[in-house]
Amino acid sequence: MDVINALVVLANFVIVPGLAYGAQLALGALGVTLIYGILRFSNFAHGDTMAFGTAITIIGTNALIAAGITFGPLPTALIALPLGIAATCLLVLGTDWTVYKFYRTKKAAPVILVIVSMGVMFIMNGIVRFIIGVGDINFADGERFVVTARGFREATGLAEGLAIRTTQVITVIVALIAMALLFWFLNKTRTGKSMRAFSDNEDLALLSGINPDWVVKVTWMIVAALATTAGVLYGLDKSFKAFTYFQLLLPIFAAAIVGGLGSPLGAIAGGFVIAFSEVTVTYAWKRVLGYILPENLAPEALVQLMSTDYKFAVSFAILIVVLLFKPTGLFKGKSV
Amino acid sequence: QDVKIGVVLGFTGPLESITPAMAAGAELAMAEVTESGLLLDGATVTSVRADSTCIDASAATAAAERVVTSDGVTAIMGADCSGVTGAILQNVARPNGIVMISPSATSPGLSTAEDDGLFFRTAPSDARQGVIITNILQDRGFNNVAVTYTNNDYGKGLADAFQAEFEAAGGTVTISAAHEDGKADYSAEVGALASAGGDVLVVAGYVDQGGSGVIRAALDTGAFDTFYLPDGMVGSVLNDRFGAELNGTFGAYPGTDSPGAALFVTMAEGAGFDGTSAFAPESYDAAALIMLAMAKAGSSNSADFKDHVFDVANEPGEVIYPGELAKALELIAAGQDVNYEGASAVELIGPGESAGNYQEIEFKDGVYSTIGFR
Amino acid sequence: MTEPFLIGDTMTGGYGKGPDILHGCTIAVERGEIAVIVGPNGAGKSTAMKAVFGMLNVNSGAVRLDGEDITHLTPQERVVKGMGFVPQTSNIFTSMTVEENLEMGAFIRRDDFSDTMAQVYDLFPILKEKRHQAAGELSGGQRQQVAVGRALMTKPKVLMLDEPTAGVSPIVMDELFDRIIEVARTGIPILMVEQNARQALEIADKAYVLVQGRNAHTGTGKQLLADPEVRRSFLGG
Amino acid sequence: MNPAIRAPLLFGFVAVLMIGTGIVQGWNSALLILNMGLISAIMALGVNLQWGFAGLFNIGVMGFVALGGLAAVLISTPPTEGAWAAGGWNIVIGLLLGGMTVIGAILAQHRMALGRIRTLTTLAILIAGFFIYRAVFDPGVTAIEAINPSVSGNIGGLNLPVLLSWPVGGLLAAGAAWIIGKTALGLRSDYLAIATLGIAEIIIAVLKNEDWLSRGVKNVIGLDRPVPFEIELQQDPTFVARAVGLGLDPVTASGIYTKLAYSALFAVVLLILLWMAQMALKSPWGRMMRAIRDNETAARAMGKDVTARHLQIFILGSAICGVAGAMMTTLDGQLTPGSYQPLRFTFLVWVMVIVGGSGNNFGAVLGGILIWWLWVQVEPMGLALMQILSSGLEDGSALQTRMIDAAAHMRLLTMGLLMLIVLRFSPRGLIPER
Amino acid sequence: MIVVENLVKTFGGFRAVDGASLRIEQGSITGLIGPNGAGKTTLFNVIAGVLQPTSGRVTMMGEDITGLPPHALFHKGLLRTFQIAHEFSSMTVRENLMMVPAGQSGETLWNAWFGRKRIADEERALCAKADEVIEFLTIEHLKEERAGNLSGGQKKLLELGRTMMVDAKIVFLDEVGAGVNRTLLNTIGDAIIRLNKERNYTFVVIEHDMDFIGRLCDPVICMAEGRVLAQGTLAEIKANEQVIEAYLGTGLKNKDKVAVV
Ligand SMILES: Nc1ncnc2c1ncn2[C@@H]1O[C@H](COP(=O)(O)OP(=O)(O)OP(=O)(O)O)[C@@H](O)[C@H]1O
Ligand SMILES: Nc1ncnc2c1ncn2[C@@H]1O[C@H](COP(=O)(O)OP(=O)(O)OP(=O)(O)O)[C@@H](O)[C@H]1O
Ligand SMILES: CC(C)C[C@H](N)C(=O)O
Ligand SMILES: [Mg+2]
Ligand SMILES: [Mg+2]
Repeated sequence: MDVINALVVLANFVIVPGLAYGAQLALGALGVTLIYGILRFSNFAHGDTMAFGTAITIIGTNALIAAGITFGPLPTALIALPLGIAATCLLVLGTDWTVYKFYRTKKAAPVILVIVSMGVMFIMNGIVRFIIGVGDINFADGERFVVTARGFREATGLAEGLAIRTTQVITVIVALIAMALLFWFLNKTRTGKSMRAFSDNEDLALLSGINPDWVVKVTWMIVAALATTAGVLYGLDKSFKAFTYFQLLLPIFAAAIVGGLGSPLGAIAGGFVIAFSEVTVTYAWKRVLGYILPENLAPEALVQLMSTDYKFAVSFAILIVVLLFKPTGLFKGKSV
Repeated sequence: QDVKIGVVLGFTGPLESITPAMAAGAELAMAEVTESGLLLDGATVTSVRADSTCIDASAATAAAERVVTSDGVTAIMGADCSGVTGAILQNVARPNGIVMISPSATSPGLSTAEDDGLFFRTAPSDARQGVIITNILQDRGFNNVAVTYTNNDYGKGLADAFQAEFEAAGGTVTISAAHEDGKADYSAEVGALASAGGDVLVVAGYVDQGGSGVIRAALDTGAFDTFYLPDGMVGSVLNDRFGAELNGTFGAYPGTDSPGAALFVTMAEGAGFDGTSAFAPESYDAAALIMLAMAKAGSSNSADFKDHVFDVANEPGEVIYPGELAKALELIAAGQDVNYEGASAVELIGPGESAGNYQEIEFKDGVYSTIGFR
Repeated sequence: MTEPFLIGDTMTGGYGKGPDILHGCTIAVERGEIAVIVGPNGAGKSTAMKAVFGMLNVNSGAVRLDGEDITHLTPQERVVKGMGFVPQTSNIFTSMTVEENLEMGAFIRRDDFSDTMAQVYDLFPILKEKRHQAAGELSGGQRQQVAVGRALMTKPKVLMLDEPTAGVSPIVMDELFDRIIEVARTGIPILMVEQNARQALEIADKAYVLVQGRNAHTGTGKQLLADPEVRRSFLGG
Repeated sequence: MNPAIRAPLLFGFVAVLMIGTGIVQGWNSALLILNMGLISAIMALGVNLQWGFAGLFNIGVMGFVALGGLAAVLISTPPTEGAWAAGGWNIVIGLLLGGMTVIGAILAQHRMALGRIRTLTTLAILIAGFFIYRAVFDPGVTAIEAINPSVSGNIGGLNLPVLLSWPVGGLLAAGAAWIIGKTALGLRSDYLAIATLGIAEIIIAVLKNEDWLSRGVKNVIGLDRPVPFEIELQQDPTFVARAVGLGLDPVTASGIYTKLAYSALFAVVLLILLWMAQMALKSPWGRMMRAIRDNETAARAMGKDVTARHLQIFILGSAICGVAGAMMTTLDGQLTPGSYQPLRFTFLVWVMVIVGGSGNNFGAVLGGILIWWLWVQVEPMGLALMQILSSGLEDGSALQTRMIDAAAHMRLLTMGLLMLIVLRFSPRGLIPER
Repeated sequence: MIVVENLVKTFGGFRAVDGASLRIEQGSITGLIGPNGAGKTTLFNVIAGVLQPTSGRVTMMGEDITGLPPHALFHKGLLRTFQIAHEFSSMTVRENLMMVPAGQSGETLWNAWFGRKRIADEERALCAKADEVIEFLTIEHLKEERAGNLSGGQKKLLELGRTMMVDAKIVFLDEVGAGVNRTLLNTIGDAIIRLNKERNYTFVVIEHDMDFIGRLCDPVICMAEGRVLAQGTLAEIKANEQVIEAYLGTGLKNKDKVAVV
């Protein structure tokens, strides 16, 4: 019984949150990695793209709810998601047309595109705040939990509870599906392969009759879909706030890079690496050990390797160690 | 004559969601005074907003310098975060001899900063709050608590002050873990907090920032269900965001049973912002103090009125509440003393900071309400 | 005389805003023929090929394909018109597998191209062995084979090759030339730049010597091979 | 445009901007912007050295800048009374033990034959070392942090002139860069970038959480200055007399005086560094660096020790950022670890380098000053933009209020817009490399 | 001069060099031929320190140089060119050459700041030398051109030119001839012979042009599938059945289809 309790504690505070957070990062990282893989730059505006898509979805959700349409136990936002994706598509395609295209045709160095994307980030930052403001917005409705901590305790009679949120489940599933689809798309379909060809050698792609404009458009549309989905799922699980979405950028980049830039599989792996290194290394084992060890050995202290103050430091340290052994990420990423 | 007052707050950055109400509070007071036409023979008061960014000391300094030298403000209402407040004080206010009243910088370190008598705050130092929290917890019989704080001078200062006080009073702090604001996920912090255990979780953070994130995660995982909420955590958004989930949670934030706070809320409603938003009342008071001191000195020059801030804020004199600035100006014009209470029961002590009256709140039926004063 | 199938007619032009590299240079190829361009390094051979393919601006002159003026089409539109090109450098997708490189060659084809692929593998057996390897990991000569194979996959109406035999071993070179002859004889004109000039001129129906962006000599392959001046200056004696 | 006239013209333009700011917004404002601009220019110079010269993608600038700031505290503040006695030695010895543990582990890795024994020994050294280190180190920390925590609670500094902290800040950053370079410089492009970013975050985490060192997030304020305080000047009768003689109000004059003194100090440092960078770039050393940037494999085959050169330039560039960091903390008069944000201290510096023109020292300097000017001035510009845009709207309409409310956020939007415009018209930066 | 013993280099499971053993005699011009993918370039890369061998040993004049980094080998007098040209694309042709010599005093920062007189003198000499090489390569008009803008063949020339900037002991040439005009290639051949005779350089030359090999090389080594297949004079090699089958072939089969004029 105690062992089960220990496992439940671990699941509740480490495994479930880690999985969910990892999947959230992974979804964001998929978008980043795709842009890097095909268009060959690190897109700093990704966090704000996510915020934009989410903002539009929130507006749609509010309209739906006002009209009395809901999605049963699932969050209404999922119905409004296509609207958000469509709007984000327009936004990123417009950005590409007005901004990025110029540098692409000029064959500007990747770092210029990175800086340009920072400019775009600043602008999107303003737009998002203009549309929806700066406050914290909670737009999750429907059934919040699949299992609540209390419900679990009552059902199992254990001392410890286990909570699983609906959004956590959805996020993990969506992330895995998105990764599989993207992997299949890039490696098996004609359009996908032409996208990889384009990213490899643009001139030669042209000579093979690949339409570069089309490749770029498809890339952005997929990115828009991924970014919006990621943003909405994250917002449903936690809450929406423009500033936080901007802050999400760093862990997302870390995930994409540690997994190997350009690799969908890597994005997923990277997301989980970052998430679990944040959650596990600073975990205090007191409670778990308290169940496992005999009474007299149960620890007084927290049994914590590092205080949570260092949670980012530790996750970055792990990232660096991974890179030292795998210099282009877990799944052999690209580098420009 | 046109008197200009700088409103230097973090309109962008981590506090961007509470600063609009703070600025609105300050500007409400200015509008009130302008309308009365009683300051310095009918002077108008205009606000000049500048962005402190809350975190970028250099940008904050440049912005403050600009409002002083370019816009010609004669006093500053701000800044918000203790870090930039210190920088502006040293690099702009002191060199230019400009009075600065911060509504929200609560770091204990600012009490001893050199200020040439130019710096005041309508918020209490966090050293005081540590005592209040200890008292409230122990009165309710909690002796075993966990603490999480936002990792800045406010959070850390408050957490340290509280822990020292609480332990001296015989309580146990099982863990004191920092959380960073604006981050994506707080599972790690909640994991550690849950493992350490405790009857109550003291959340020394911001309601619009990581503080809420930690509460959300703690509630969802069932790690804690009772929280103590210090000043930065009390805000009406809690009602919408958590509602009944927080029933039983309690806390305290600056305020008195003086009718000022309630008055202010109604006034704010009329002006179209939320008067209960954190530090909005303090902002109104900071601006009001500046203008009353000007009236008292008969000059909008900082060098002249800096010595009158204490006079108008404290006894003796007729008590002044929000919305009564015209009355106060009349009294001052008539040569009488005023004792500005304002929206947050201002009472300046020692180095020019609020004495720290707190109102205790508790959640019941999904909303919090004031249950007493300390 | 009727118009050749593909002709770059008195082309003048250069890279970007730089000076002109080509000065009134003409190259053309008839159906079923092999045309070879030779010349010193930096003469503008590759530049002429790129000009024909629309990869740089031609300030004056025209490019016509089957009588149609295509001077202003993008390279990609020329591909759709049936032109295939193997550039001299960076002519493979290094991060993609050999097979994917070949598939990309067939990108504009909607029909089943497995038989073409089988032919390419027949021609270059080593590629079949390495078909799941990233092309960037191949040896220099193997890469060259991939590049040519990619162009063959297009089933083009006209094929342009920039030094297809650079770095390939003698045996592969012979096979490649054999194959080029076969392809040409099926009616597909082939325009090719070669530094292995003697072997190339032997199979050329028409040959151009370019010097400093201008046509210096033109004739059949045999004629140029027989010209002592050409031999000495351009074919290494 | 001819680069020979382009650069002077652009610098002239920046001068006009500064003078314009002085006339419109007051000289104090203009000088304040100029001073931070000079510091930014130095940071940009450091980054340009790494990226423009050697192609090293370092986005850990923030960490080195922060280390410079730490130097300012450790050099200039007075030692905390009783801190050394209470726990200073524990900390020093603890740190030494920690360092020895790491060295021991590295030695074990190098000296022993590959195999399970090696792994076990290394692990044993690390684990034992960690506990010994904690056992010595922690009591020291506790003791020091207990000393009057609300105003000090840290070890304090050496009470030396703050100017000394500028070179020391450089050294501190160089030391960190050496360690980082030794471990991470093998990584390519964005992988190196994220590693350096990570290390910067680690440095900041240490600064934020090791209260004994520099009070952590509780900040150190009121640092010493290399120039007189304005108040002192205002109270100095000769100064006041002179100011009045010049027709200036003494308060304004004192501000201008101190700021000019800072400007002079910063300009000297900038000019020295610029001269050094310029000489280096134009020498065979610079040629070698460009060759390495262009093609490492070939440079290796041509006998150039790429690894050593990378390390060298990484250290140099980081040291320059460290110097700039110390200068900035000196100017601010305080160290606030919470204010070190990647956006501000890393990415903004990168924007400076790229907009200025990477690979070109003058470009970096120009970018540094210009972008900083923008960063400060976009705030009023954003507000103006919103006012202009909304002026056509009906007064008091919902959209208009919305726009004015959002004006603060137009600061970043304006910044982005201006950046994009600049990069549209000179995609390789304002003063491109050749 | 160089002895390679049982060298193996694997990529994943693939053995690109599979136990090759060979000797390169001091003062010789050794030809290295073999089918595409035989492992010639890989062998070069291992000897030159670009790749680490999986197993085996390389010695140079008795000294073990296995796995030394390229820059260290350069200082021992071992130079190489690249099959796929590795020019410094954003630098001018002249700079490409001037950066080659080792031990330039201007390559230390200290001198860059405080030894500028000395640098100027050295630079002048270097510049003259580079111009000589450029003239030899017949690309005078491109001195100031960015190397990235050169034609394919010109880049190969530049590769060769770099080896002429210093006094090497042994030079590995990886298909310098591919893409180079045959007339110029003859001149290059002459230069190689001259360097070999006058300065006693040892050369190892990978080439697929048998005329070129025939004119220059003795002995010739033929590799196949990562191993040495045959060794001897070119005549001997040409007569080797295995070599013909794997490498030389028997000429065009479609000769008859070529139009006769
Ligand atoms: N990085 C690599 N990964 C996997 N296989 C490789 C790699 N590099 C080379 N190979 C393989 O090793 C073999 C030998 O390659 P190498 O480049 O040495 O051939 P080579 O003899 O120089 O041929 P060529 O005459 O075509 O230049 C080839 O089959 C090639 O596919
Ligand atoms: N991208 C470019 N930009 C500017 N100039 C170029 C560029 N590419 C080539 N050139 C110049 O154009 C001239 C002709 O080059 P081109 O590549 O056409 O020569 P080529 O005849 O193909 O020579 P090779 O036989 O060496 O391949 C050369 O002098 C070269 O320097
Ligand atoms: C606005 C406030 C929440 C600021 C906080 N009290 C501080 O001192 O930083
Ligand atoms: Mg060519
Ligand atoms: Mg080879």
